[in-house]
Amino acid sequence: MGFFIETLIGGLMAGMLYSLVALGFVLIYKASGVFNFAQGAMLLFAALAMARFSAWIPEWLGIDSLWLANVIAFFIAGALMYLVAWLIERLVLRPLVNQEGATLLMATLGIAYVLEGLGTSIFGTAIYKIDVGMPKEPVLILEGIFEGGLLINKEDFVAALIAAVLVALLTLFFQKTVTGRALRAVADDHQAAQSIGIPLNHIWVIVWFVAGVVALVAGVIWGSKLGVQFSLATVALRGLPVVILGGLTSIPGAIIGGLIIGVGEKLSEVYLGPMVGGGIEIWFAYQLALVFLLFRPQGLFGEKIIDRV
Amino acid sequence: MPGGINGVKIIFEECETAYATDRGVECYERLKGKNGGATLFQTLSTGATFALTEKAPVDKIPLITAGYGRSESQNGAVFTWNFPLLGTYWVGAEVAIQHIAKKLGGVANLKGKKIALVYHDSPYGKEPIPVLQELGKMHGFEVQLLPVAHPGVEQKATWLQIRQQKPDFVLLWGWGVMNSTALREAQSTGYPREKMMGIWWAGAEPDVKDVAEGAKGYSAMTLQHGAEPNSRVVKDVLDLVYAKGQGTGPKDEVGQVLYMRGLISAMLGVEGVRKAQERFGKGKVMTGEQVRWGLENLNLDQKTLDNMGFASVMRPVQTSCLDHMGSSWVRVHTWNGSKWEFTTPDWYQADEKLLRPTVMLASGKYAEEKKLKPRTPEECKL
Amino acid sequence: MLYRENGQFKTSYAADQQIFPIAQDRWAILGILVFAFVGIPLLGDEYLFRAILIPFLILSLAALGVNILVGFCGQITLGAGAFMAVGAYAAYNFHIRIEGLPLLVSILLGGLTSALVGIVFGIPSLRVRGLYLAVATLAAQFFTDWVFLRIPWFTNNASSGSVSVSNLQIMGWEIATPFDKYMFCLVWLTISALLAKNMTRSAIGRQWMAIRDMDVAAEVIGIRPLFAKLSAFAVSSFFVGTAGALWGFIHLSVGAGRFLGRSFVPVAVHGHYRRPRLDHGQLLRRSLHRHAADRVEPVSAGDRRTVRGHDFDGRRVACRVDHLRLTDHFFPDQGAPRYRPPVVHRQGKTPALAISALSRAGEPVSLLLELLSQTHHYYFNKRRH
Amino acid sequence: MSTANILLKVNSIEVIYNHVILVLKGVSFSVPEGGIVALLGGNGAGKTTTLRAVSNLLRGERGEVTKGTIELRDERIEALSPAQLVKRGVIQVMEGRHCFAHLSIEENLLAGAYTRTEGKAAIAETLEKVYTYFPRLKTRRTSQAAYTSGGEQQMCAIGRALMANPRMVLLDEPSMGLAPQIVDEVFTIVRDLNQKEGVTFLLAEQNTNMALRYADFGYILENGRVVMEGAASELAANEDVKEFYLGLSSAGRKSFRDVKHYRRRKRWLS
Repeated sequence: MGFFIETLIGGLMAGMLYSLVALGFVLIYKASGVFNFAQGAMLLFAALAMARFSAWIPEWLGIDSLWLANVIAFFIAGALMYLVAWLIERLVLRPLVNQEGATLLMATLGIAYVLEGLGTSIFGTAIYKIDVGMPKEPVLILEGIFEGGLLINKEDFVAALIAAVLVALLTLFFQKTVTGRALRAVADDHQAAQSIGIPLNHIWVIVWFVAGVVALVAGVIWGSKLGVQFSLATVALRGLPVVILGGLTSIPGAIIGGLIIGVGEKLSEVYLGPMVGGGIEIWFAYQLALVFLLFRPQGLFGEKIIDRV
Repeated sequence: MPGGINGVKIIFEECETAYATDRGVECYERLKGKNGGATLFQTLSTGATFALTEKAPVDKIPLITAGYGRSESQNGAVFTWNFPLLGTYWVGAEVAIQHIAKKLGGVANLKGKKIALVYHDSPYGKEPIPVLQELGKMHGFEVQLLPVAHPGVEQKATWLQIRQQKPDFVLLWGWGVMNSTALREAQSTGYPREKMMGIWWAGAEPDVKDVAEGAKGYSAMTLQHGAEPNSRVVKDVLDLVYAKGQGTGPKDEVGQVLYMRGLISAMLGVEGVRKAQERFGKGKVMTGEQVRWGLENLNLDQKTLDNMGFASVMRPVQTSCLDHMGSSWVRVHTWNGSKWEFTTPDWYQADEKLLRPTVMLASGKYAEEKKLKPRTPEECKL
Repeated sequence: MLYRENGQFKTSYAADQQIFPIAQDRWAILGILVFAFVGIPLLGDEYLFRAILIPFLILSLAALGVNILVGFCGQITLGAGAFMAVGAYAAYNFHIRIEGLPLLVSILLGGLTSALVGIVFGIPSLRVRGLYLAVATLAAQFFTDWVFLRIPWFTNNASSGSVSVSNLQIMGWEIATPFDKYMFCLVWLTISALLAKNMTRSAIGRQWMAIRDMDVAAEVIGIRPLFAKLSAFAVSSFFVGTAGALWGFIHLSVGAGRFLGRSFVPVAVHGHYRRPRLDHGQLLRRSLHRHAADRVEPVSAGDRRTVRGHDFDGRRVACRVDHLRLTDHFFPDQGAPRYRPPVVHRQGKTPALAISALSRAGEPVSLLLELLSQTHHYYFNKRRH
Repeated sequence: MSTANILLKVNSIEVIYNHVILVLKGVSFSVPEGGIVALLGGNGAGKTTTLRAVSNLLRGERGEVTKGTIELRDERIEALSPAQLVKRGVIQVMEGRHCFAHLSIEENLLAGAYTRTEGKAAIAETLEKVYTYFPRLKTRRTSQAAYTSGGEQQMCAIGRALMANPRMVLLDEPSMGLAPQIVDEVFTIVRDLNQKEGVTFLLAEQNTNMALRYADFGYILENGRVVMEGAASELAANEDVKEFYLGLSSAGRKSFRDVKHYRRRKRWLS
């Protein structure tokens, strides 16, 4: 029983991190109708920037405080993400305005390759570390109730907490602010939004920047967990089943989807994996999402696809 | 000192394969005919080695897979073009068990123990499985297999299983980011790193550097060399190459585990060609076939190695037509939080008596499948 | 577009229904074929064949398959790599397990197996659409990777999961040199492209396109989504599967599952969306360099304008929509069809379509009449020839 | 028409899509302050393109104005962005309504006030005003726009445009797909807005009958050219207009198969 709960908690915390990645997809899809395959590359790029600047800044400025260096690096990386958002809007989205979803999807594939290449050629290809002082050692709780106690990974716990706060902030931003409403309006109908005077270009820069910041936060968390290197970009693959399960347009969907996928894949790997040789969690996550989709084709919380003939 | 090998200049090409087998094969296809035909290939990937094993005989180009590749290709009678010099993963696995037995105070104590293998789910990661299972049967320990999907950034489930099953030791057959992730997960699930051992791909600086203190106590089987910053050959490289500004990689990586692996692989290739020239003519360009002979007749004794600056880095290598491996020495080194240190006693030798039958069985099966006729000792002499 | 069909009038159904109704297209295709069959063999060296042209042809074939599914039926898929792998492993297994099975048959069987698997993985498309489907098809990718890695039977117990076949021959023609392989792939691709092109011109092709343009509307006029979608999945997977088999047999070995395929997905998909727009296409091609996308340039899919339905058949869609509007206009007071399907806007957005629609706006036929006449033209045409 | 109070003046503009397709071949017209002007014509005549040219929504469609000028109170506006134009008081209600399907009606309306900077109170005031013109919207204020009826969506689109406090509204086919009663209702409100609020309307319509009933002045477009213009009452009385656009002729209803019809029409299309 203790082990089951431990798996469950592990899954939930992993799921929270998936949610964070998924959130990047959702934000951009919601506001610009683009399924952004470059999310993983953005994550990698942001994490690389963060890792390198936090190492460079003490050298350049002679700052001893790791904390201060991290904060400065975070803001520099954030500024870079703004630049990336601006460039993407200028070079890709603007010429492709009003194209079909699939075309934009392909364009983001292009962005992904460019960003990955750019990131590694600017920042190098070695494995870098991000040290934001995440607690590494585990704690055991409820030792009285379960034999051997329940092991909680403190790092995951902190990460999940950060993700939760970020999600709450974003939800408020989307629902309560004028910009948020404009973002949702653009998501629904580019042309109409344009016709009532919402400047699309501006909105897209904002939303890609917000997604960039989400990627940065996710990049910092994953980077501090795994080290910053090329395969960090593949973390985004874990976010894909989450977004389709939760719904491409729903922020709460990304959260719940992340939790379901996280728990589902951990339980499957631990309990079903050994029967079939293991290594099933990735495809199990996709199949799980698919099963949900068969019942709700727009994802659990996705906006209903409304068709009128 | 004349340049090249007895004056024959070396041309080399490289491909970044990102460890993808298809790209490795593509690279091979692209380069094999270039500049009058390739003399030898170093695949640096087990997946690519598997894929090329059937192509090399057609193109007659030897593959040097020093410390990796197909373990059964030690049998040169069947795998005429593969050269897993300096040991294979089977050697590594066997020594890992020797080392564990020593820690436990004798082979007898292996009985009833549980050893988990956390492996990269690829040809490379699967290599040690048959030997470990064989040894498990022999010594009475249980082998638990835990595959990790490429690239290995998600191992939570794996380590939850380890936490549940509490294996006595964990062997790590990882690649790239999988290794540091495994160590971090071990740290955050509280599995003692002292009970973890990796193969050399999981035992280099990048694997542990960023985990730093968290990886303290973790050890790895090196196939002969480890990090050798003080060896003469490294000093030579620094003096003769880097001092002139001709180095290609970061200077501080010279002498690290993976650098040494590349350096030794290159040395073995050059020595193979040199040996071939001894027979087929010095100062001539060697064909793949001639170099194969050279590689099959390598005899690098301690003196030669010392002269080249490899003193205390590696032990003698002597190959033959039937033994393409040439050496089965292994060392174990341990991460102390900031650098790799060799554990004492230094050297282990894999039990050839034990491994040989497995090699013969596997290579025999391969020959049968591919309808190959193994070379006889007589053919070898040609 | 460098040219348009302005001024090329057709006076018979046969002329209107031929494969390439625009003269420039005919000459361009002919030119490319002559160049591919005669020019390149004269110019190319072994390295060019082996490293560039053979993979180029095979990936073009894969792109052809993806084109059918994505471009004609509108079902976005990212699982092409999976179907290549299925085709490759299936062909391999047929080849080694059935003694003396001819190479051609093995490849075709590989393609058929892939088609079956494609149907299975296409089932979600009946319910799931658009980008959701695109991501869902990745499930196929990960699942097949895992299966080929995990179940040794598929790889004939090769511990590495890497298999290959030697001594390829067809009716005595030994395919050994890169040139032989190039010719074999070229012939295969040409036949496949012709088949695909004809299929898209036939009734089933029109069904696919109707589904693509608006599946709900297509269903309303009596097209069965089940049949149309699954047949597109099957045909697409067949081509992709044969491409996989060729890749395994002709080009390289069938690699360890995980590494086979995944990188082809962008290439294959890219092959279809080759030129959504010039600047964008160039950006993609440049950035996809690593994936050797340059190799998927001219021959492949036959019809480069299908992306947005700019072609022969896409025009019809716009056209029949226009008839509705026209009726509207001719009977202003009778409350004739006033509800225009959203497809109007979607297609109407493409000015080129609007213009070509204009050229046909002379005949006031409603949507159904137009469809009837379309099918009538088709059958009429077929009977006569 | 007097030139003193001309709000919008379009001077022989040419519009090319995709760099090759010539759609407008020199269209000129002007809209007086406080008037309702109708652009009439069949499909592909260029009505929507003209409106888009004015509101600068062409770029998203890969179209551009290559010749001619568009002036708003003597200021050239071809190079402005749609947002800048909205700030100058010109807003377009697009063909096919284009409500934000997943926003509620009220959110739709509020989104229309995006360019306003006078603060919340002013916006709330405008909202109330819109609700008084479209009481139906008030009852549906919390429902998702996608689930409202076509007429409500059209009202929502017009109301949303009003939220920007415009001087001029470009209205593209408000009657499309609506039942005749609803069309009447919408047009009545348009006339009210025109008379009470002084909003100028430029109307593109296929429903010639309806448009001429409410407009002051009309232009008929064919093939990207203005082929006829005049006061609405004059146009409605014109024999050709009656036959080609109102489906009536001196001899009563006619079949479109009538050969003579085509022959006469041909003169128009040259």
